[in-house]
Formats: sequence, C-alpha cells, structure tokens
Amino acid sequence: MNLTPADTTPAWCPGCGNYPILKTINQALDECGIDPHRIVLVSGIGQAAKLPHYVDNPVNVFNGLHGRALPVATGIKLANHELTVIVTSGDGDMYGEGGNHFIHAIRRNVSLKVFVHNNQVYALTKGQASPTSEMGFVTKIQSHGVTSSPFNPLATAIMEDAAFVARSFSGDQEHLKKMMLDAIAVQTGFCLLDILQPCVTFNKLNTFRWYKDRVRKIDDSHDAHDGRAALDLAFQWGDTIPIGVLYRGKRKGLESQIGALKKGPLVKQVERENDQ
Amino acid sequence: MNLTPADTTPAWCPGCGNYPILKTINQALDECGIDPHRIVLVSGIGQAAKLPHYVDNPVNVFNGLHGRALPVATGIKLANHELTVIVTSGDGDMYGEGGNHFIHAIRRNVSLKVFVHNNQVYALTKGQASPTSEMGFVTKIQSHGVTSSPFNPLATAIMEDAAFVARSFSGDQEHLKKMMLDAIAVQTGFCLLDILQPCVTFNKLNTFRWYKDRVRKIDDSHDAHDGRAALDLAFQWGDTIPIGVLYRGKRKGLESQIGALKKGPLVKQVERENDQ
Amino acid sequence: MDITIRVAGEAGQGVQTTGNLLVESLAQLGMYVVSTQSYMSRIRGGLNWFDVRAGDQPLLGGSERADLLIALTEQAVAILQEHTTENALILYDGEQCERDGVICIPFTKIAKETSHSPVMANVVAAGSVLTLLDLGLKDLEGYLERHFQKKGPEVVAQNIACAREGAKCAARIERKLGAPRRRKAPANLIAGAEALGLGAATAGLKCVFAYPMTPSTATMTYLAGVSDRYGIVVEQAEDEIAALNMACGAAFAGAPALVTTSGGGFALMVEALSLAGMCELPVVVVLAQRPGPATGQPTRTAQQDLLFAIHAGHGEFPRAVYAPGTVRQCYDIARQALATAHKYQTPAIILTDQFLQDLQQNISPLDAALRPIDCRVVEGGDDYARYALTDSGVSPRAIPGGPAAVIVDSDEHDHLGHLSESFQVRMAQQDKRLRKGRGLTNEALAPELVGPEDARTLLIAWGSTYGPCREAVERLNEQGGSFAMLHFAQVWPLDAKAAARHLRADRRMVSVEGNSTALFASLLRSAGLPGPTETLLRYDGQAFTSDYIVSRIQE
Amino acid sequence: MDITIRVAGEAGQGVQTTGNLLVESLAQLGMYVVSTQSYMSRIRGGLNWFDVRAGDQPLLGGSERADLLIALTEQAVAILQEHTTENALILYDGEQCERDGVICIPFTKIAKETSHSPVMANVVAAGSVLTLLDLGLKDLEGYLERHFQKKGPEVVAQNIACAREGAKCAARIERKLGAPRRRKAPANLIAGAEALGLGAATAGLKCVFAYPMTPSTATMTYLAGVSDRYGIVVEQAEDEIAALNMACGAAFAGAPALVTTSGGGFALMVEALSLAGMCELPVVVVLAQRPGPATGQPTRTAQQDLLFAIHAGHGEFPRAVYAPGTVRQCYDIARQALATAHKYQTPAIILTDQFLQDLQQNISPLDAALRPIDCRVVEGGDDYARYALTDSGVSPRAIPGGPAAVIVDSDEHDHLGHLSESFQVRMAQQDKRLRKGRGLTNEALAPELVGPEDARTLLIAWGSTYGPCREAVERLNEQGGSFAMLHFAQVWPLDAKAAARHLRADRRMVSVEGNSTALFASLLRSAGLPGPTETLLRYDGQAFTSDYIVSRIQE
Ligand SMILES: Cc1ncc(C[n+]2csc(CCOP(=O)(O)OP(=O)(O)O)c2C)c(N)n1
Ligand SMILES: Cc1ncc(C[n+]2csc(CCOP(=O)(O)OP(=O)(O)O)c2C)c(N)n1
Ligand code: SF4
Ligand code: SF4
Ligand SMILES: [Mg+2]
Ligand SMILES: [Mg+2]
Repeated sequence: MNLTPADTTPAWCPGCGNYPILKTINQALDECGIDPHRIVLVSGIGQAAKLPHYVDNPVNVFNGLHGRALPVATGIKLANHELTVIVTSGDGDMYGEGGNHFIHAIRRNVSLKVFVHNNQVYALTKGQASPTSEMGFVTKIQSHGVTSSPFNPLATAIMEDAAFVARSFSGDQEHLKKMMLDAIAVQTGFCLLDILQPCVTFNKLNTFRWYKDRVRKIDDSHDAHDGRAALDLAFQWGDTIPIGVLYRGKRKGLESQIGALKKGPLVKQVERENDQ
Repeated sequence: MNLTPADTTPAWCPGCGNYPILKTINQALDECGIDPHRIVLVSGIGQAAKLPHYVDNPVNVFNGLHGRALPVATGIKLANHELTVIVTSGDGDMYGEGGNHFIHAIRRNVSLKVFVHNNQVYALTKGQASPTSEMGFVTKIQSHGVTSSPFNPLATAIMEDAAFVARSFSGDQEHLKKMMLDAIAVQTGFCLLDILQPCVTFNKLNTFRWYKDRVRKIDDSHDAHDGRAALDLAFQWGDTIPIGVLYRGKRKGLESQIGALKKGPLVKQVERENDQ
Repeated sequence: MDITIRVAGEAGQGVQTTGNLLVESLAQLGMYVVSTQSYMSRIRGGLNWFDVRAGDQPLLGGSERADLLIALTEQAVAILQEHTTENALILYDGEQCERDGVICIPFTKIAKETSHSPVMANVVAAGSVLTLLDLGLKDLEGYLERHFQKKGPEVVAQNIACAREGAKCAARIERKLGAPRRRKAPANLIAGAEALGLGAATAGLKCVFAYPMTPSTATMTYLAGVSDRYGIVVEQAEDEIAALNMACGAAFAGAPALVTTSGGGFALMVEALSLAGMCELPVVVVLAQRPGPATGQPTRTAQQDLLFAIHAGHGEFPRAVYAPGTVRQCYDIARQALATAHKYQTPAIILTDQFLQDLQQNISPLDAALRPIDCRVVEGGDDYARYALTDSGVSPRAIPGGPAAVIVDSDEHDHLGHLSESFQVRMAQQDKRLRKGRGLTNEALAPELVGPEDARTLLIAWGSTYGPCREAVERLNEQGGSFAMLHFAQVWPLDAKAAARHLRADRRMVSVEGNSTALFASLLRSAGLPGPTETLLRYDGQAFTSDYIVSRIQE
Repeated sequence: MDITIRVAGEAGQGVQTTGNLLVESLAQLGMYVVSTQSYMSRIRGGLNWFDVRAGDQPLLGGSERADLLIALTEQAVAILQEHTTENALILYDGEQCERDGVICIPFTKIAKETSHSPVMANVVAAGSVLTLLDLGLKDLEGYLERHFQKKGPEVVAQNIACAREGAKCAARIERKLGAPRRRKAPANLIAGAEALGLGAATAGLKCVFAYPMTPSTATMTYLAGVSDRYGIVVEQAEDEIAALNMACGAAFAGAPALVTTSGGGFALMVEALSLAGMCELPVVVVLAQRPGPATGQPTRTAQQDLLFAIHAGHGEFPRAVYAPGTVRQCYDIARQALATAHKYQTPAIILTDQFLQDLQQNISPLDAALRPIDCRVVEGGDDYARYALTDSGVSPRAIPGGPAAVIVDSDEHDHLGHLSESFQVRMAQQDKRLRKGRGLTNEALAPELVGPEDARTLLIAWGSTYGPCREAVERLNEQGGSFAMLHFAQVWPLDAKAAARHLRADRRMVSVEGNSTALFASLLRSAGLPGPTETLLRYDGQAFTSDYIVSRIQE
C-alpha cells in the first residue's frame, strides 16, 4: 500500500491555531538573521510538536519523545552552544509529561527558546484535559469536569527567574512574530513564550473568539525587570489576559558558566581531537 | 553472616537534624488524636525517607521509590480517603526526582500532609547538590559550585494555591510540632511543610548555626489567606528566613470532588462487594 | 461466505461513523461481523479506513482486500483500488471520477440535498450498500428509528429519506454483490478495548490511573464512561510514572487498580513494576502495543513488546503476562489478570495491541453484572507480618485502617516489612517471592490447539493473531492442507508441559508474530522448548489477516 | 600464597581510610593486591568492612574469610569472628574485649596520645599490620613522608610516630602471620569504577549526564574529578529520564555522551533507550547493578539486570551489551562501548556492579592519554539524508551546524528523517536498523576460555564473576580437577559460533551467576546454544569469591 512517503505538509485541522504559529515561525526564522543550518528545532510529541517537520527553511530537527524536548535541547546546547536551539511543544508535552524538566531547565537557565502552543487540551490523543485546562472543562475522561487548578507556566518561569517570559496569541501574528524575534534575540538564558492556540476540534471552551475577546497587550509602562509586577500579570487570567513580555531575568545562561565550554563548543573539540 | 535483621533504629549521623524531626513527629502523632492505625506514612528514598521505619507508634508505612512518594500517597488517599496520609521526604526526593508529581499533586489538591526534610543536599548518596542547594555550593560533582538557582518549594505551592504552606526548622521543636499539628489538622487539600534540616556530614554551608541565626517566626499579623503577602515571605531567603504558616488556600481536596467516593471509601465498597 | 466493505477517506470525514453504521446494520441483520480500523496519527486529512466484514459464519479477523470500497476521496480510490478483490465494486462519494471501474454516488451531496446537512452522508452510503447487497432497508430503518427517536420524528424522517436516496442510486447499479446469508448472530457489537474494560469493571476494579496513549486510551475512555455505573475512580495522571505508582498506592490500601498504556508509557512504568514486585502489590498493567521503537507508528499495530514486558524491571520478581487473542478473551483475561494479581500479590500485564483494541465483533453478550474476584484481606493484629514466610510464597495480606499496622518497603525487608541489611533475610524474602512463580506456573493458561493434533504444520501464535491464524488454518485445511494452530493467551510463565506436547521438532512449526525478530520463538527456546522451524513475521504496522498468512505460508 | 586483611567497623569510623592505607602500603611493597568493599546503605553506624588481599601472584577477587581481622567495634568482632580462617589473628581497637582470641590494640587511643587526634588511628593500625606481617615500616614511612609532605614536617612526624607505636604494640604479639613474598607488582591502584571512567575519558567522551545512584555514582564522581583535564561536561540531571534524553541530544549534536546509573535509574531510561535506537544515536549507558527488585539492597552487588538490559525498550532495535570482568576490562570496554555506539549509531550498555565498581587492583598503568575513538561525521549538503538506506544499515552521520540540515524523529521516518506513515518506508527503515545487528554480531567479543579446552567441567561466567571464577578454576585444577571457565565480556549480541565451540552438551556446564533465576543460562538457550546443565547462583547481595565457588562446585 503506497501511503504518502513523508508527512511534511501540516496534518492539522482547518482553522487550527497551529497554522498561524507555523506561518509566523517561518517568518521569524527568515527574519532573525541566523543561518538556518545553525538553528535546531526540538520538539516532543503532540499536534504542536509536529511543527518542525513543516517549516520552510532547512533547519535541523530533533523530534523526540513526548515530554522530553527540554532535556534533549539541553544536551544539544551543551554539545554545541553556538547553535540556536528552539523548542516547540504543546501544553501537555511541556507542562504535563515534561513538567519536571520544565522546572529544572529554568533553574539551570539553559539558553533555549521555548515556544509552547497552549491549547489547554491534549489534542493528538483526542481531547483529554491538559495541565492548563480550565476547572470544569468536560472531556470523555474528565466526564464530570476538571477539578485540578490549571498550571501557571508564566508564574512558574518568573518565580524561577527565567531570562525571558512572554505570552502571545496565535490570532495576533504580528504580536506573535515580535515575541518570537524577541525571544530569539535574547543572548543568554531560558526563554519561555506561551502561545494561546485555539484547538477547534477538542477545545470548544477556549475558542478563537474566547481568546480574542480577552487578550490585551501589556502596557508599555510595564517594567519587565520587576518580578512582582510580572507575577501580577502572570496571575491575570479572566476577562482580560495579558500578552507580551512579562519578565526578563538577568542570570547568565548555563553554557556560559561551564569551564569546559570556555575553549569553544564540545563538538569543535571533538573535531580537533579526531583530526589529530 | 548475621547482620542486624531489621533497621528500625535510626541510621543517621550524630547531630543530624533528622533526629529532632523524628522526635517531634512522634509527639505530633501522639497528640494529634488520630488512631495510629488510620495513619499512613509514605516516603521515597533518602536519609529523610527512612523516617517511617523509626516512628514509635504502630502506623502503616509505604516506603516506596525515590521521588515517587506523592503518587503512591495519592493512590492510597483515593483508595481510602478516611486515612490520614503523611508523606515524609527529602529535598531531592520531593523536588528533584519527584518534581513533576509535586507540581501536579498540588494542582490536584489531594489531601496529603507533606513534610520535607530540606537539608539542601543529597545526603544518602553522599553529598551531591539538590534542587535547593545554594548557588556556589561545591560538591564532588559540582566541583566548580552549583550554577542553578535553587527551587523555591513554598512559592510554588503558594502559586498553585495549596491548602497549607509552611516552613519550620528542626532546631525549633516546639515550632515544628505546632506546624505538624497544624498541617494534620487541615481538613482538606494539600499541605506542605518544608523543614530546614542541617546535614552535619554533607552540608557544611547551611549548618545548624546558619539556620539558627536566620530563621525568624512569621509575625502574627501576617494574613495567611493573602497570597501576595505569602509569596513575599516565600521569596525571603537571606539574612532572615521566615518560618511559620505562609499560606492557606481554600480549594476543596480532590477526594471530596469525586462522585465515586461520595458513597464512602473505595475499600469499603470492595469489602461490601466481596462479602456479598 | 463473507464479504468485506472498506470505507476510506480522510480523518475527520466520517470514515468511522459510516463504518460503524454499516457494521451495526449488518449485525442487526443477523450476520456475523467484525470491523477493523486503519488510521493515521492525525485528526484531519491523510487516509484512514474502516473495514466491515460480514459472513454467515463467525469471523475473527479482517481481510487484505475489499469486495466493496467506499471511497470518500479520490486519493482513497487511487491508493486502495489495487487492494480490492477481483470483482470488487468501488463507490466514490462524488459526481465524477477519472478512474476506471469506479461508480460515483455523491453521498454527501445527496445528504445535503435531502437533509440540508452533510452529516447524514453515512446514512446515504448505508442505504446504497444494503441495496447493493440486496438486503433491503427494513432493518436499517428500524435501527434509525430507534437510534434517533430521542432527536424527534423529523430527524428520523430525514435519516430514513437519506437511506432511501442511497438505495435509489444503488438500485441503478447493475452489478450486485452476493450477501452472506442472514443468521441469528448476536446483535451487540463490542470492541476488544471495551471488552477488556468491561472484564475489569465487572471483576471489581476500583481505580484506573492512566495517561492517554494510543491505542490504550480506548480502554481508559471506556472505563471513564462506565465509572459511575461501577463506582470506579478514573484519575488521569501527570505521567505514566505517576500512574503506576498511584496504582501501587491504591493496591496497597486495598482498592483493585489498573493502568492502561502503550509501549512508551510502559517504558516509564518499569521502575514501579519492580516496586510492585518487591512490595508484593496486586496491580494490572494493560499494555496496548503499537510499533516501535520510540514513538514509532503511533496508530498502528504490533507485537514487539513481548520480551520487554516479560523482563521489564530491575531485579527478579514473579509476574504473569497475558495476551488475549479474541474480543471475548479480552473480557476473560482482564478478569483473570486481576484475579491472578490478587491471588499472588504481584503485577500482571495484559498485552494487547491496536488491532485487537479496535477489533469489533458481535458476540453473545458479555456479562455486565458485577462479580468481584476474590480480593479479601486478613485483619491482622499487633503481631501482623506483611511478609510472613509461607510455602506458597504468598503472605496473608492486610490493608491499612484495620487493627494491623501494614508496612511495605521497596528496600529488601524482613517479614514485618522493615528494611533489613541481613543477607539471610534477603535470601528468605527473595526465595519467598520467587516461590510464587511455582503457583503462577501451575495455574498458567495452557495453550489452545485448534485443528488436528497431528497436523503436518503447526502455526504458533500468541495474543491478537488468534483470529487471523485460526481462520488461516481453517482455510488451509479446507484446501486440503494439514494445519493446526497452537495459541498462547498467556506468555509468562509458560505452561511448558502443555506446550511440549504439541511442539514437536519432527514437524513444520511456524511462529506467526507481529514483530521483526521472532520474539516468541526465542521465548520458547529459552524455556527449553523446541523452537519453531520457520517464522512468518509482519511488522509494517498492519494487522495480520488470514489472507496474508495463507498466501505467505504456501510460499 | 596470599593473605586477607579485613578492616571492619561502623560507617564513618574510618574503615575505608584504614583499608586504603593498608592496600596502598602493600602495593608499595610490590605485592599483588586487590581490595573489595562491603557496606550498608547508611552514612553512620552499622557494620562495614574493607578487605585487603595481598599475594605473590596476581589476584582477581576477594575471600570469604579473613586471615587478619581488624575490628573497630565489638560488634565487628561478634559478627565477623566466625568468618575468619583457622589461624586468623583478630585485632580489636580497644583496651579490652570479652571475646576469646582477640588481641586488643587501642589504635584510636594510641593515635590520640601520639598526635592529639584520633584521625591517625589508621596509621597506627597500618604499623601494627605491617609488623605482624614482618614487613618493616620502611616503605610505609616513605609513603607517609611523600603523602603528607605538603602538610608540613610536623604532620609527617606525627604520622611516622603513630606507625611506630602501632608497630611496637604488634611486636609484643607472639604469633605472626606469614606475608606473601614481595614481587615487582605495579604500584598504582585503580578501582573498576575509575577504570571505566578513564577508559571513557581517554576515548574522547565529552559529556556525562547522570543522577546519583549507588553503585554508579563512583564513576560519575571520577569523571567529574577528571572533567577539567579531559574537557568533559558533567551535568547532574533532575532525574534519569532527563539524563539519557540529554545524552541523546548531545550525541545528535556531535558530542560523545555517556550516562551512569543503576537498575532503578535505568528503568527510567528505558524509553529514551528506545529513542536512541530509533533515532540512531550513539549513547552509552553504564548500568552498575545492585540487587533488586526496586530499591532492594542499594549498596550490595548482583547480576540481575541481564535480560532486562538486553530487552529494555519498546519496539526492536539493535544494541550492544557489554559486561567487563576485570578492572582492566572496565577500561577497555568503556572505550569499546563508545566505539561501537558510534560505529553503529545505536546505544551500547555496560553492565557492571557494586563488586566490580569498588574492586581495586594494582595493575600496570592504564594509558591516561587521550586517544579518541573514531567519531568523525560527514559534512552532507542540501540533499543530505540522515537515514539513507545502506547495506550495513549504518547511514552517513552528519551533525547540525554544517551545510546539511539534520533531521531525526522518534516517529517512524523516511530516509530524510521526516515522519512517515508509509508502510513501505517503515519496512525499509526497520530493516535498515536491524541490519546493523549483523555487523554488531560479527564484531561481538568472543568469550574467553581459561583452562584446558577439554576440561570435564566448564564454568560459564559473564561480567564481574571473571575473577572469582578464574581463581576457582585455577585452584580446582591445582587440586587435580578438570575445570575451565568460559567468560563473556559481551552478552549481546552473543558470538554464538565461538560459544558453540565450547558449550558442549557432553560435559558438565555450570552457569555461575549473581542472580536467582540463572538469567544467562536462559539467554544461551534462547540463542539456540546448549544450556548449562547446572547453575551456581549467589543472590544474597554479596560478591562471589573463589572460596565460595570452590566449596559449592564440589558439593
Ligand atoms: C510517553 C508517552 N505518553 C503518552 C503519549 C501519547 N501522547 C502523544 S501526544 C499527547 C498529548 C499531546 O498534548 P499536547 O502536548 O498539549 O499537544 P497537542 O496535541 O495539544 O498540540 C499524548 C498524551 C506519548 N506519545 N508518549
Ligand atoms: C531512581 C533512583 N535514582 C536515584 C536513587 C539514588 N538516591 C537515593 S536517595 C537519593 C538522594 C536523596 O536526597 P534527598 O531526597 O535530599 O534525601 P536526603 O538523603 O538528603 O535526606 C538518591 C539520588 C534511587 N534510589 N532511585
Ligand atoms: S485537533 Fe486541535 S490542535 Fe490538533 S490540528 Fe485539530 S484544531 Fe489543531
Ligand atoms: S548524612 Fe546528613 S542527612 Fe544523612 S544522617 Fe548524616 S547528617 Fe543526617
Ligand atoms: Mg495541547
Ligand atoms: Mg536532602
């Protein structure tokens, strides 16, 4: 049986919020000025995590296990810290199965750009609650509604003093692109960009409209170096949902604190040693 | 070779902060008014996690895998929510290997009393950094000093709206007992008590003196229902370290939100069904 | 006589609804039916299909080729046309098609015209199919009436109108398909995933801890659906590690617990499996296999995790590993696994796979009444010893809350459960645990022989290949061959004595397995049994069929 | 001739320092030495011991009984006295002891009196021991001088004074112990854990990802110690799952990576192992075994994880599993594992255990110079295909950063690395991966035969039992027996051809294993090789010794 040999065209539903994210990331990769061969996209498993297969530019890709994008990305960054390592992941992937890596990668402050397509649901497995699902959200598994309170990724990242903590919305591509470029531009440290992404098939609660009606750009007056103010923004989730850069930390990234990397990336050393 | 058949006397170093914790928990178990047979102590692996084997009262014990005390305790609570389930764990056990369970158990708000012996080091494995080790802390593995920022368990628990979030110090047994009894007295929801515990052998930085000089009881005027104020306290870690109840949340515990448990504990139903 | 109808199209196009309506209709008509599914790891697009096979004899598996292809897209025609039987009919849901031999019936358009909505396209298709099979619409209409009653007479009328429109179009087609004779086959359909869940629920299961993962999610979802009825707590864990540890906690506290997962999730449960072995906790793991390594082919089928499941976990501890072969066995074995886990206080694993999870059959109704397995515990007292040494290796089990303090430990421990550094205690406890293996072996399910004892060729099967192998044996014997099948529904421990009676080196023995390295053949050899002389392996992700086996065995 | 000195006492009492000083001193004297350790899972208290064995011939393992017991506590005397040889001497660090046949030399008290601190008690003990062995203090004093030079002349003088006080006390004891003759044995001591680390470091290892777990931590710690010298990044992961996934990322990006763990941690790595198999990543896992199930006996030794390691991971993928038998083999095999992993782009596992990790030997110095294994990659270009189909199954490997975009995927993928739902692509890639198994098998290390080809009894050994088995064979043959040993330093894939030459069903074949169900015997059978006729198993957590094997084999 001759099914399509490879899936490099998006397998998403029409109207899915992943499309604008893909479009925007293509633009951001184009515009960021980094040689695509020096970029690695790392993902786990989920609808969002398929994105690396679909990008226009010939970037490097590691599409690993569900929940394990961050450790893989960390290994890549340590092996060759001259690469720009971007993680694209879903809310289940990053905050559920991958939760432990999330909290510890931020502590480590490894210089990654982490884009989370947060659709508040497990889409690829057909609609169970995710860590960011709202309380009361009904699914075939949570048949009486979700009873856990949602995980707050932004507050966690701020609290752990990440280098860059932002939120955007797939429905505002201009804003989204700016956030992506901002994250990519950060020189050192862990960057989190949580992207509100409607799932038209499994999340009938947090729809495009629902988000659209609520998102509001963070005021220019907000000082992203002010952790307390950033936390206040991170806790806003209701009639208005702030989007933009909430927080910027000042810690140095992991790679720049390791003695063995002062002489250059490990892979360069491997190359040198193998050539001798 | 006839080695001691069972290790029910503490295997800790003289001067270890675990001794006063053991002593205090014995008192708390005595005084809390709960039939010891209706108490379960759950732990993972580590110096701290050995505690359940040493308590005076004949309580039930599940000494499971490193890092996995919380899911085990959750399973126990769901099977028989009339039991009082107390988790005793170390900082590595709870915040390192067990980090994902920590963040999700609090979201779930399962009614557990979680006592963490936080010695800011991996003691049983002989002195590696733990998630709460200070930056710069030197070990045989972290030979140039820890570069990750320490995990803040209290801020995490407050941010996730746990039912009870407190800190105490093994060097102040009166305070510690009060905190333990307070946690046990909470009717519903997740209770975290982080206990500063000197490790005389592997942590020469955060010594008894070091803690003693810094801990300061939280002022009576503090309103534990005020999340922002609680967070401010949780971020205090320096010349003064606040001890006491930082936060009290109001969400209902998981068990009380599950329909199948309205008719009583699952084990009662099993018993009834098996008797028919 | 049997016939295979294949509904094919993109994900999200209604392949499954149409297929389900057809299989239900044919079952209503008293035929024996099975349905199988083939789908991609995506929510929209691609190419999925749903096979409905109907016959006048009980059926156990699918077919390679369809007699009737209902294509919802051109691509479905393009790819699947060559996988039809010689005189197959191909219906395409459109007004024209460039390909030869394709009949166009625009189901969707007709539905829209008839009911102002495309959703009833499946009913139009069903009307066409029944007409092509010359079966009439009576039963379908009755079914639609009952089914849509609640939605009001208008909806019922629209449905019936759609069916009739479909029938009208099909009536114009000259060539008809012979239909199997109508029998008194049972009407109710059930899939392997559901039978597994029902077997566990009726056995007294009290909690399910799981993290979603295809193809195990169907069982988790089924159990969530019946949780109110049976009083089951279904908790979605943050990861698979949590799931099995939660089950360990629940089992310790006295509630029968089960987890559902697939290979990758099982990999994460391995440490807790060893915990259950050490602490002697009755937990059941449903491991629904899909092709690996790693994420592999997430929606396809495989039997690659046999030796992994048998040897998973550090240290050595007893376990039972089952591999049901039929939908009914899913039910029986869910019960058996829970019973064994409780009797021997050790983990039991059920190996199923995507094929069997999705396999629907109409079988005589499975008993839905609660008949709890024996999971009684002892009371215990002050001197209670959780790990008392016994001949059987099984110690009296008490649970917390009663008069005994129950102590369990993942470290090596003494009879009381306290951690111990004594070498003697270690030996005593390890020997005690291993003694349970004797009982487990004595009670191991004997392999089932189908076909003549002295067949020249023996097909060796385990798990979900039961149906395809059995059908193949029957077909081959009808053609004058001398075949039999030896099927193992339990793969660990093996009933080696019973197996040895059939595994004779003097005949052709073919191990039929859904993997690439003949894992079961290696297992038989390691048990000291004569290994198969040949292997017949399939590992492209598709299920075995009798067609496939028959064509390959004769090679 | 050889002699065993056992230093025993509580954790934290200086058992290890004393033992180390003794073994170093005896090595300095030109004897062949080994040291082994036995300790509890605690930082203080309990009963630990450190065995120093010295001889005039190379030694490979420990002894069951001590010729000289140095007891730092009464409890040590009480428990270990009966485990001494017939004419053993027992020294007790105290002024009086209630037990018969115990000589009191208050090492600690003497140290305090001589140096105003108890820390030099070990030097006092060393002075006593060397005197009892009639070896004189010259070399010890030289050693102390060199060792404490940096701390100043006063410290040196105190140390020497302590040694002399110890000697003085011992001189009063009438009975002396015969000492092995002094040879020209190499002076430098190294433990298995270190040799493993050194082998990896010199092979060009660039990163280590690990979560501490006894008995693997020693290797992790060793590598952290040499990380500056060899330019290695040592990152402590948040858990074992992260550790192996990090290694996968690093391997993908081009840095040779290794993880160290024990059974429970390995259990958590199993999913990522499958990932490495699927994505074809060269990673090495050091799995230092300890007795299970679960937490088990955390500080003891075992060989229980053989089949678990071989079958770990969902799906089927090639791997190499090594099991070094000696300290030197630890070094060689660390290198070999890295080389194999890179040559075949697939995971390699090294099975070691607590016994071998802690086993110290004085062997001729291991080469500490960097001699990187071949881990060159290709450049690639626009048309680069990470998974190009090749005869060997090995595709040219490029890494990110160069002219090629490198794409790897845990889903089944096409030659470019993109996820694919095609059944043909699946088959092509699975076959490609499996083809690597052929090369791995061809290059598998042949088992080593020690002893006569036609010995009547063949001991079958794998991994760390090399030393005890080999010594047993030699002893048994000296006593007129007809024994040989066949040792496997690689357990997967097996060099079945080479093994078959020795595994003959017409002789007595005894599988010697540190587990309770004879796992290797089962592995041999599953490979179609004649299974052992007998087993000699030890699973109390203690290491094999030649004494143990000799006494059990003659039963
Ligand atoms: C270990 C493991 N567990 C479970 C799965 C099944 N699985 C695949 S994707 C997914 C959830 C995806 O949710 P999310 O990350 O939010 O992505 P989305 O599909 O919503 O974009 C799950 C549970 C898996 N592949 N591996
Ligand atoms: C899966 C697994 N990984 C690692 C270990 C080894 N281990 C045992 S205790 C421990 C750390 C304990 O640290 P902590 O929880 O802080 O307890 P402490 O000893 O400091 O009280 C580790 C890493 C283990 N038992 N299991
Ligand atoms: S299921 Fe949801 S997330 Fe997945 S493609 Fe469809 S709309 Fe997007
Ligand atoms: S090592 Fe540290 S934590 Fe462990 S017993 Fe000693 S002092 Fe306590
Ligand atoms: Mg999602
Ligand atoms: Mg600690």
